Amino acid sequence: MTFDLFVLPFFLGLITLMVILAVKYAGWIKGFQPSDKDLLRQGLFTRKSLDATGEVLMESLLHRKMFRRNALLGYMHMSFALGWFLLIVCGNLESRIYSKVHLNPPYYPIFLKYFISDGRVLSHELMSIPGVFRLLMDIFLLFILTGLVLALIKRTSSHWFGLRKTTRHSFSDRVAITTLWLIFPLRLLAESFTAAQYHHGSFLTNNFGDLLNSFLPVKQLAYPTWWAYSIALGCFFISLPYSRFMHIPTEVMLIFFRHYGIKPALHFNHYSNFEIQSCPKCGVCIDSCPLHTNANEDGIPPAYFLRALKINQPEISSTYGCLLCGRCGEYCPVGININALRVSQRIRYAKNLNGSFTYLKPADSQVAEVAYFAGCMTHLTPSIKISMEKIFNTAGIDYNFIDRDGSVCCGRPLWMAGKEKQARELMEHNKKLIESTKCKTIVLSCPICLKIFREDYGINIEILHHSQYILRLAEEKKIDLKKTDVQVVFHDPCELGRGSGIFEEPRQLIRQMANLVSASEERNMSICCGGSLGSTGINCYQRDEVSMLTLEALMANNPQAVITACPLCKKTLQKGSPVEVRDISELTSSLIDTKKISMPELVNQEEN
Amino acid sequence: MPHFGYTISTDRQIDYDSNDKRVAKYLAEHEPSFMICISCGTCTATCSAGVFTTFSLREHIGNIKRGEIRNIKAEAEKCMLCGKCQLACPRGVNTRNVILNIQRAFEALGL
Amino acid sequence: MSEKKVVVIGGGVAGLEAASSIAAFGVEVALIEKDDHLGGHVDQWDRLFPSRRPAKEITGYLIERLNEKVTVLTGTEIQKIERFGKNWKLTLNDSQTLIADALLLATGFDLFEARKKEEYGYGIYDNVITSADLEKKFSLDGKIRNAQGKVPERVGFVHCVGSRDEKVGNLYCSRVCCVTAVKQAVEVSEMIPGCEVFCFYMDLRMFGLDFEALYKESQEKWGVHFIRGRLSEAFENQDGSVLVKVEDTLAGRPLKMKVDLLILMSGMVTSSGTKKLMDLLQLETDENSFLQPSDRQLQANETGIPGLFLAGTCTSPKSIDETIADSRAAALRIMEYMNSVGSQQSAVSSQLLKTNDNK
Amino acid sequence: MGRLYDFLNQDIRFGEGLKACINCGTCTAICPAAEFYNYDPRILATTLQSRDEEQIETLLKSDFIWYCGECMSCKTRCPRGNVPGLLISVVRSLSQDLGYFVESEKGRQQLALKRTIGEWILNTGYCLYPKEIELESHPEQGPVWGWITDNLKEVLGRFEAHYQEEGPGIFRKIPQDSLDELKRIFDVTGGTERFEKLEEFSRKKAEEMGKEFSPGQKSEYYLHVYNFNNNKHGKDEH
Amino acid sequence: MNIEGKKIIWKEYQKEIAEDNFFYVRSCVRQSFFPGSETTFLKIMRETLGKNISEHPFHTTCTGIGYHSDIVPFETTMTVVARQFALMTESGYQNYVPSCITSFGLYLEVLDTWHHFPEMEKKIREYLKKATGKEFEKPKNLVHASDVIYKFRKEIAEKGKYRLINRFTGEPIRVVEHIGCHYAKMFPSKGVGGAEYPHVLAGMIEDWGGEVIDYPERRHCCGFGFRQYIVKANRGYSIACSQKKFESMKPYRPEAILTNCPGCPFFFDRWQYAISEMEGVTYGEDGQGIPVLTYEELAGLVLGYDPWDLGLQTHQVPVEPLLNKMGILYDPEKKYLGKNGEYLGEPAIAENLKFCH
Repeated sequence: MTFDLFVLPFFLGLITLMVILAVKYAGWIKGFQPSDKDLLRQGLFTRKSLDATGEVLMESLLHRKMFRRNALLGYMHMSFALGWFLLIVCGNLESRIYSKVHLNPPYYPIFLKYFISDGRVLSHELMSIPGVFRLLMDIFLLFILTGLVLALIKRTSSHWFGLRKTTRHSFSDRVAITTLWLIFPLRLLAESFTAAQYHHGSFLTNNFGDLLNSFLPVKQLAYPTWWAYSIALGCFFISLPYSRFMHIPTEVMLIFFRHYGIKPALHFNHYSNFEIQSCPKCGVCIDSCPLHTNANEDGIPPAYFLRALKINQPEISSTYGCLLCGRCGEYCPVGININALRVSQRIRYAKNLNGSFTYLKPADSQVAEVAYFAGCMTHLTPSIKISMEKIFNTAGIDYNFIDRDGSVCCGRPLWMAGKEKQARELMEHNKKLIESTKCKTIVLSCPICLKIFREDYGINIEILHHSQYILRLAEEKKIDLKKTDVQVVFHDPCELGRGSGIFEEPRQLIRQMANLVSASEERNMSICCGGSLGSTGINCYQRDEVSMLTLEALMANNPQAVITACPLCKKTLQKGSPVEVRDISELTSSLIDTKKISMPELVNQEEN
Repeated sequence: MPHFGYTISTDRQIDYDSNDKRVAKYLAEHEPSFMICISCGTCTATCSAGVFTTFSLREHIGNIKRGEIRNIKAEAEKCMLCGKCQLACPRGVNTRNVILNIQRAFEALGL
Repeated sequence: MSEKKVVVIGGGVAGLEAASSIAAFGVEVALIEKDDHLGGHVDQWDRLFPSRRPAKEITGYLIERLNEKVTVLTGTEIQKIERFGKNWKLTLNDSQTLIADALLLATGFDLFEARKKEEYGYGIYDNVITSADLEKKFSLDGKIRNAQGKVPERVGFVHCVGSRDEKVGNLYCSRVCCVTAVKQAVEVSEMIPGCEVFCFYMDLRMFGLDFEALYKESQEKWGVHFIRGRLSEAFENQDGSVLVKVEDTLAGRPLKMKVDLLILMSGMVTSSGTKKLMDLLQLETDENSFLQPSDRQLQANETGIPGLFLAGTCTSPKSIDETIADSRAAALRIMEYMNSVGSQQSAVSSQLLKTNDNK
Repeated sequence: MGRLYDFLNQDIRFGEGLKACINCGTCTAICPAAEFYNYDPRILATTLQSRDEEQIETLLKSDFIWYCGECMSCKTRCPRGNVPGLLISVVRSLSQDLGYFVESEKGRQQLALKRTIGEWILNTGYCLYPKEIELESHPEQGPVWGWITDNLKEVLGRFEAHYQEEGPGIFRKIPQDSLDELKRIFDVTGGTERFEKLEEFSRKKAEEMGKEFSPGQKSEYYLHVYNFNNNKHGKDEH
Repeated sequence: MNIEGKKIIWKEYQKEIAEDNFFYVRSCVRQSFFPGSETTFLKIMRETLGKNISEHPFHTTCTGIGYHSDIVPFETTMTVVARQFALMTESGYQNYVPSCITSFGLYLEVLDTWHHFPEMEKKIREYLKKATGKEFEKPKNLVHASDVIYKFRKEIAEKGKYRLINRFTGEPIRVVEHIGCHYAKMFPSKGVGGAEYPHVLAGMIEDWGGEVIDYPERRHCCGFGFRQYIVKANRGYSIACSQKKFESMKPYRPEAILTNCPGCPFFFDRWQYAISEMEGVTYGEDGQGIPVLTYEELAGLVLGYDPWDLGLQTHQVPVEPLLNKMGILYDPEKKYLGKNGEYLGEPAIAENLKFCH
């Protein structure tokens, strides 16, 4: 016997799922920008696909990133993904033993235990091939069931999984998750009921079957349970594309696309769908977000934002509230480029908000080796300007302070506010100004400028942050620095660290001048100072709260001073910091001269 | 009618009762910190756009509160959103969002 | 020293605090008040800045603290004050006399008579009232209506009425009006949801610790508007509402608006009681016609006349806490004086005191 | 203290008009000129108070000082006893003495005032004279005025006037020696000098502007200053 | 509005007004535009009130308009004023009564200046001596002509034939009063009733049976502004000021405007015409204008003088509606007659300013 009516719900469900996915994906891919399509074509039959497969195994099945975050959470997700995967693979192999053919209808392996319960003789000894398979199948089933138990616990006490908060579910989510959770218990029951009669299961199903047999009419119950099992599967498949579980197939696609080098564009496009749909709503990001303080409230974190993006327009508040600090990106197991999506949404909102800088008169400046662009924020922290000039002069650099008399904004704030078009006006202005200096290197004090200079200005001149530049001067012995015995901690500015991948240079530089102690959250995990220009939606009190979180992390090893490399971070952290906050350039300039600097002088140096 | 050779001058007095306060209302709802401005002028003093134009956030906030919104839409477009004013403001007014919401107000009210 | 006696003139906050402070040293005190109730202006007020606590809390507390050493003479006027040896002889309206070793003037202030600012039309326009009138409305039933019985949709507060104004001869700042206006603005906003409240000010003098916070609350929580400009004139519209003209100095343009109720923040002026005693004792006043202490920093309670002391708002506008501190200081000075008197034989200089010829 | 400020300060009305301004805006709030012109008596007071020579010079050369109508409403109310209306008189005098008045459209009009009021005063003893008020230059006067001026002697005659005759009464002829006294007063008190300056500076300006300049009320320059308005003096003027 | 409050203020602002023996000085503007008024004033003073009032043929303009147009220096003006005082002194008078508010204000300013700066008075005396050989004494009593009428308003009412009562309805006639800015705004204590609630005209209206209309822009300047009217290019300001007042008084449906200043009645009269021409807007009943009167004209009407002897025919805004309401008998035929009864023709009737007998 190889067919029974009850397989239909599963079978139809499976087909529907396949069709829906095919249609969706095909449509999206069709809509890719030509350049992305090329990447896809070129990448398809190269090593990239292999690497992608590898990542799929590591992430989609083993959930490596999850494990790193929290073993229990990782195990839970793995048990479902890997367990079910193995169940399917093994099931197929096993089914061939009985069908004697290589190709079985897709439902055959799923309901194998029903179809082979026809009294045919089966070898019982474990050492036999069928025996091994039976054992394995029971193990895998158990493996999944343990995950299921954890999932149930997670609902009630998520903190065990390193999550303070967990996502809430939409309707389709609820349908999908309930059916998903029903699938494996039902399989257990169905197989056990059947095994109770034929003992063609293994340690789990056989024994559980006997147990049930002792007080239940297993003969009568078996058949309906197989129906239930099939229906559960069918429902799950049909609800999947409309539920969070859409992330399972989509993430796989995304991993491949990423390996082919496809990147999210500034404006929403069809590729964005893969990013948006890949979110499993695992909720890890919620904890990473320094702005998410209210567990009961949907807010800024990606899990909420992306869900809103799937079903409707997200609120202005969650779109513009975000600091764009990028910390959630570091947590995200799927590696969704959330900042890009957030900015795309802002662009959508800002499409009618104009800006006009026709009042800017084209500027040019004298020729020099190095062009120094302080930036708006630096102009509010004059001691950084002064320090930089001192450093340049001591090192005898031929430099030109091109925005000495006030800056034209670099454009990054407008860019982050979704006013990319207007930003370009300012960028053009500054670009001309810089090119007029014919410089070989541009030094920037503000990481916000740095980010947009490097990514979007499109000037092929070396662009350095002052922390990198000063380090170079030190290494080239153009300046010599005194080492003090001060304990300092380094605060990674978002745009410098996560934003531009500059973590080490400032640290190397600081180590030449002071003892660097670590913060409880640092490098790519560091928390935003709270001042970020990425957010316009939040008020000053919310910003203060973020600063407090950051300072808490920074104070972990009782430093005597906080060193940062961003005028905005400095100004923001100063407000609540128990110890002095200084920019790395100020530290340098205070230690650049030959006389030994003692603690008090260092700490008491005032901004003028 | 004889040719007079002059026309009756228009009143430049702020007529609060007949002015349009919808933009002010919109801002009070969408960016409440708009209300706590004390017109100290720090924002205007530090303004990047102010270096090149007569743009003054202090004045604009005041005028919006009085319903004097004739040139506000065009003025708001001069802002670079650089954020200096926000750091300088002694009252913690969310100045950048004030600007964005001025623009949104005009969009929303179709002015 | 128990037979020593101090007469305190004025039963307001200053007088009450001084009386109980002196009595606490076991000295007999006679507290003279022209009205028939104690507590002065504060007793007429509803709530106090910045905490908005009931005013009665203050006066109640002060009155309670008067012990048996204090004889309270309410409804009592002073007819005559003469020097009597080193002492003072007071003749009261019921022609009874008091002998005192020391005399403390705590005769307080009067509210500036708002009708003197004719252009604001107090006493002419039905919907122009003073801050004191508003407090009465508050304590009456808290229902704010204008003369036409309408719930005001817009209320205006005019700062510096009778203060900082040479047109009425008062060049000084009355200190407490700014924060009182903000307090009342908050209360009005609280009582009438949706009511637009405006303060017309020249400078906001939020000198107290919590005043700035109240100011911020008024803007942040209640949306009170502040227009920097001194009201130039008010006029009554046909519907009884008040048309005000002011320059929005921060916009640099004249502004006119209609308000349903206009509240004038009357400042402090020398009280009639103080003036009367100035005549009786021929005391000197400063250019603002407040009583002139020997030295506003170092001898703020002394007069240069042995046994004659000053406390509270008769020397300058003060807030309640300042008044209380000032009265305690005065009490201390009086005790010092009474301990040293006898040893100290300073003849009273005649140019300072002209009522001592009968000696 | 600078030169211009000293000049201003020599005028007794300056000290009367400017104690210390607290920028309260009481004056501006009831100033008719501030309602219809880009004018603000408060700014006048603070600018003078600043004692900034540059600012004061700009002021003296600007239209700003010519907007005031000298109704003196500001005097009634200022809490510091300042009188912007009086200050205007002082700065206008200086602007005319230094020839700055010709630098602004409104300032240049002083010539028209001298050629009308000024000359009427000296020639007739009246600061305005009915037969000089023509409908062409005063269209608002209306038909009745036209009727009056057509029959001036008869109409005025009805009110016991001695129109252009000896003796008291309406528009009597003021005797020549009274007019001579008036002229001498102008001579000794600087009135005549003021008139000459107005003429001289205006003549120079007319040359500069390439406009024909001659006595009376018909020359190109006169008609220009009397009639021209660039409509940039108030709120969104057409 | 609480009239009692005003009464308190009126009590505080009463000033000394001489009983008799006045030295009268004419106004340039009023002679031109309200030629009947000053004649009427003298007539009332002499005939009705039997006062001794003298005018001097040699007096000239005070140069006030020149001074406030800033073409005449302060010293010059003060000396001209001194000359007027000298004429008074020569004629043996001490009670100086100017017909013009600009002059009145100017005299007060001059006397005040001399009070604060005696050296300036000395200087001016020297100037006057040098220029004219004249010397002078300062007036003992300096009041405006309207103050005098105010002082005798009750007598005028008693002797009057007519009252400000609408004979059709029996209601008091609603009158708006407008005080010249320089009457009290510069020196509130020198004005009857002070600067904020002047009583000088209100008192006449009340005692002559009318109802005083108070309206938001009552204190607003008429818009003369000296150079602002005299120079054509500036008249937009002048007319705008008057228009503002008309718009503000309109809802109160005033039936007449009473003034004590030379310029103001002229502007209210002519600007009503100009506005009707420019914008087709009128402010009186059914398309007519609001009649504008000087206090002498009104006093004359109350006393029953012939409207045409008062010079009401010289108004651009017809006054007939008011005459009709007051029940004054007048002969339309005589309106346009000259000195010797000859017919002088009639002015064209304004297009938009309705005119009905």
